Amino acid sequence: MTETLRYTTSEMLAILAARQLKDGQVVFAGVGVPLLAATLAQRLRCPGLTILFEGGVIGAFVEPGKLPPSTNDQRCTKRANMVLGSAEVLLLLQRGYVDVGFMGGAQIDQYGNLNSSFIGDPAAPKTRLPGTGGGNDISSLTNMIVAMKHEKRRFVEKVDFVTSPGFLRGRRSRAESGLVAGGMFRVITELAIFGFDDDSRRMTVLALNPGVNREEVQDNTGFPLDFHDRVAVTEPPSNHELETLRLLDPERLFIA
Amino acid sequence: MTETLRYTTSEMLAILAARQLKDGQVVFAGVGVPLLAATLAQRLRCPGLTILFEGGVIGAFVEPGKLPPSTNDQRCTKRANMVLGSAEVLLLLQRGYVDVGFMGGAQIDQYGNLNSSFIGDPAAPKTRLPGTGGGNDISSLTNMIVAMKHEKRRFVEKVDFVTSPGFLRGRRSRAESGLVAGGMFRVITELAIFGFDDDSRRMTVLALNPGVNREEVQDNTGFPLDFHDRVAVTEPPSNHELETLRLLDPERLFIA
Amino acid sequence: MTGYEVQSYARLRENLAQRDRSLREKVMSLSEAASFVQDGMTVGVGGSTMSRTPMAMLWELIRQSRKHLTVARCIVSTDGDLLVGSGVADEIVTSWFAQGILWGLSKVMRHHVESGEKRFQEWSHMAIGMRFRAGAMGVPFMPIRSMLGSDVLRLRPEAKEIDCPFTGEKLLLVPALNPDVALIHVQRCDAYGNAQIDGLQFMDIDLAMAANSVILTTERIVSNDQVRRAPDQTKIPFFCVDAVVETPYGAAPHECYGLYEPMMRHMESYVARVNADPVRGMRDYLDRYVLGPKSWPEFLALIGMEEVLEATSRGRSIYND
Amino acid sequence: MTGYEVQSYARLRENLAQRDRSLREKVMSLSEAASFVQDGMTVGVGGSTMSRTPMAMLWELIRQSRKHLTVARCIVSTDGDLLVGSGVADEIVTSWFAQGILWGLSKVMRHHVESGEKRFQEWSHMAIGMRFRAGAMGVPFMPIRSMLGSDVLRLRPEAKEIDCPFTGEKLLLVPALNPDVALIHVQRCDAYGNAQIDGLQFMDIDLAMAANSVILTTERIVSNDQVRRAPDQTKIPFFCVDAVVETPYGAAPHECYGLYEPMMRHMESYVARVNADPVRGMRDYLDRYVLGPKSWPEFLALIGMEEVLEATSRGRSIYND
Repeated sequence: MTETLRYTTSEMLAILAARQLKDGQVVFAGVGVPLLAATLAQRLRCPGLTILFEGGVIGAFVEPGKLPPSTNDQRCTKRANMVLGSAEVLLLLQRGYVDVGFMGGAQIDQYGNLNSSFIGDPAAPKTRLPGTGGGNDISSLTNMIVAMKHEKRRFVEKVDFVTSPGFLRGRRSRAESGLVAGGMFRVITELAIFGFDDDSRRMTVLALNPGVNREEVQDNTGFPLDFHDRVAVTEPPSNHELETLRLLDPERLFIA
Repeated sequence: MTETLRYTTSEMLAILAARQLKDGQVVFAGVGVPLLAATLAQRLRCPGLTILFEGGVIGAFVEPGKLPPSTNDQRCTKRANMVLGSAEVLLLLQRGYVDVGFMGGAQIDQYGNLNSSFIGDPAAPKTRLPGTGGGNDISSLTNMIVAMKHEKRRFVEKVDFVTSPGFLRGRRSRAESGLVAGGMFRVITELAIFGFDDDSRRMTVLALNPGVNREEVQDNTGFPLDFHDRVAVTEPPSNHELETLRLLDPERLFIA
Repeated sequence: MTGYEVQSYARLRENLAQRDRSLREKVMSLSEAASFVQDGMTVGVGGSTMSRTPMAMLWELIRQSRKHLTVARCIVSTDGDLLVGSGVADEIVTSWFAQGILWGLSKVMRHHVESGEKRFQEWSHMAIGMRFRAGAMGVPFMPIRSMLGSDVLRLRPEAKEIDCPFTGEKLLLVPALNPDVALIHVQRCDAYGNAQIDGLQFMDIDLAMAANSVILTTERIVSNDQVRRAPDQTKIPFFCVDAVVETPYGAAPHECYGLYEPMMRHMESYVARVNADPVRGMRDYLDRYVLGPKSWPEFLALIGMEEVLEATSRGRSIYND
Repeated sequence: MTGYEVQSYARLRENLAQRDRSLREKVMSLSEAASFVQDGMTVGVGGSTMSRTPMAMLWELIRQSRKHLTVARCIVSTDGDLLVGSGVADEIVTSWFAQGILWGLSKVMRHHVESGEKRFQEWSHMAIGMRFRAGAMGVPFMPIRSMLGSDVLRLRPEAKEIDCPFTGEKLLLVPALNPDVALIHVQRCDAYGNAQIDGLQFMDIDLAMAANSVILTTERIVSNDQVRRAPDQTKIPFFCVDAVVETPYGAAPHECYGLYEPMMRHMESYVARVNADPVRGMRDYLDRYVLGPKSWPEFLALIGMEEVLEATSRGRSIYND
């Protein structure tokens, strides 16, 4: 590998996630890798992409080197198209204006359910986590892309607590519970890209990252993985992708 | 009578209505006599009175000679404390921020129900009237003062159509229908001032206007009136009241 | 008559998923924008009474002789007259329908509604607002505490009384209203449709979010750069707007906050004409003022430069102190 | 724990009828305003995360050692730490409770909540907003389409699932939240309490309308005359405000839109201190920064002039372009 093609896990996640977005989409993004990925997509291929923040921002304009540290502070509003109440921006998800919700994850299971509330028994938790924030609303109301580190303890058969619903217990259980729109679309890790089977709704390997084999993915996953009929191998980050990304975060706040 | 003490019916209604308001109240007012009366009360005795308009105005400041022609045009907002959505200003009634609703009336019955929708059978009306506007919301959600001309055809036993609920069929029928707050408080005409009996909820004469006797009121009313145990006689408009009122409407748009 | 049914969530989502919500310019002419409104649709109209009425858009719909529209607006004045009198609308969904406080009863409304030929569907003012709000929020209903016990409710089987599952109190659930198209006039917006509204908002924000498409007419088009300098002044976001039409004096002869007040001499001559004869009077008015002019500026010229300037100086005076 | 029960409409109306809603001046000191907050009350807190947190008011409540409060806020950061760590609050009703994205998990929250000594009542972010909105609208609930099927809902029996009477769809009804008191920090208001809020509004308008009383802290008090010149910029009307306290830098060390960004060095030293030892570290912090200073300006002096000025220049920079 040449110097320019070395990259960090975060850079890899941001670049692969960016490739999942389409021009013209409205994306509800968390800070960090999700925001970087959405902004990267905007710069590379999707000039008509719109980014929403939970704090109450529509069409934020992220300036290189001035990434907002959270979705609820004033930096998120710089050069935005609209600033509105935080209930209002979440209601846009419910009304249906948002195409993709994009966030990180702490613990995920085979049906794409996310846990950010409790490690262990909720009644007597080993760890009380920060909770859902807007995560439950986003994952209940639109199509989700999650970018997260791939560790066995994070990829479990059943999450300790369903904070943000994926496909719940699989099959039609999500729709039957009243969640008629949205669902987990893609999970992106440093090892692979995952989708969810249209019937079983179980996590399925769609593509392996360069230099990663099936065993490696399975060994780092706490449940038996399905593999797509034709598992692709993802193109590594290009020079152009890496350079554009690094321009956005010169201090390497989120891509280190 | 001296020159200064001659007055029109509208002047009489405005002045008697103004006397019904208390300092510090929040009053939801229609244009015309209601607005004049509320503004007059503000000038004479109630500096802390707040006037709301249906168009979306809080704490309007009415300048003498610049009375707004309707509650939905920009003149209503001149020097107001707040301008907000029209649903929002109506929701203030529902939340309970408003003490008094104040409007005119076309047809009223013995229980203080108002009709501004249909003359005759709603299925095949003799006249289709303009409808409720905010009238139904105001009369459903707060205490009402109505100022109107006293004619037999306007004071009927049962209105053709209950557009704005008074006490419906009397007794507890208003509360039982789900309207737990508010109700008709006073009706003011050129002949008398009416309240509503605490039990029967029928219209009751509280006070006769100067020079008016019981027969005259009854003769102009389409149902048998109750009279309070001690029917008072209203003080005629004072010089000060008339002068202040006439300053507010120098072109006599509403007091003619 | 979509105005009657609550649309299923799946259908609402599907409609929205189909819309192009990308950041794109969408400036077009009145006649192009009119193509978003098709016969039989339910149309939500912004503003209220004589304020920020999207009059130029309604004028264009009459010129293109749309038919069988159901039109919903919180309070309707002479705009309602024109819609039923011209034959464009079959039904008006509103809380109040007259020619304006100053003139009272509309002979045009009476003629068409009392004959049963047109319908006037009456809700309370707040109920109309809550129907738009439910539509804007993507839920099938809003709970309210008015209309209960009245005959207004008796004529509205579309609403449902319930006992509150939390308090046992009686409540009314009013059904979401998601118009096929919303017509809204604003003081300014950019080419993408980010709109700023000065002064009275009425129900326009909920209406814009509720509708399945939105046509903005605007007094002027400003740069997106200007919008981004004060993002907390944007009231309607670009992605719920499908067409932007720059139409100065687009609410005439009604008012537009801070720019012009109603053109009263024109309004008075209109009222005198149609109340004298709601059919021939209306036909004459439409021939002369709607079908006659070749363009909106020509219609304004018929109102007359002097009256337009007077209305403008009254309108701007709100900012004089 | 009022936060749990939906208040009856009769009770809500009664509470409001008792309040003095007249146009009157209500400027007072932090300590006077604190008297509106009594032990055991449910308190709604404005702003979100590290933005427009009414920190000076919370600081005063800790100094006056209020007890057994239930505190509701859309997203809670170090303000939540201080409320549970100081013993002022028994329960936090929120959607997210950490020290801020940059620092993640709060050791203070973990220590007090995992031991069962304090409670963290979790709702989705939108659900918190709809609970305030229902309270603001004077209705017992709002319908929403999130939380369904999740364990977040399983732990919230206060919410009720229904089948929609219009569409048959599953919906969740979240109960109105009408706090006894709301604490809100704004950029400016007049002596009557007419408040203007720049930039991010969060849920403050609904919170103000929902609460049974409202304490405003404000960066500055402007004349009512200035408010009346731009009435469409008023976000909270005077009659739902009970106290106005002029408190420059009243959100420090958090940010106030357009005026100052978070004071990060102070935040980082706080986080290091309490995460090293959530009990002794918190006690030390409170002794030095909350109980120690004689006044709010003295607390600001402890943050340090240099950091305050830096935060100010970053805060104002939002308007530099």
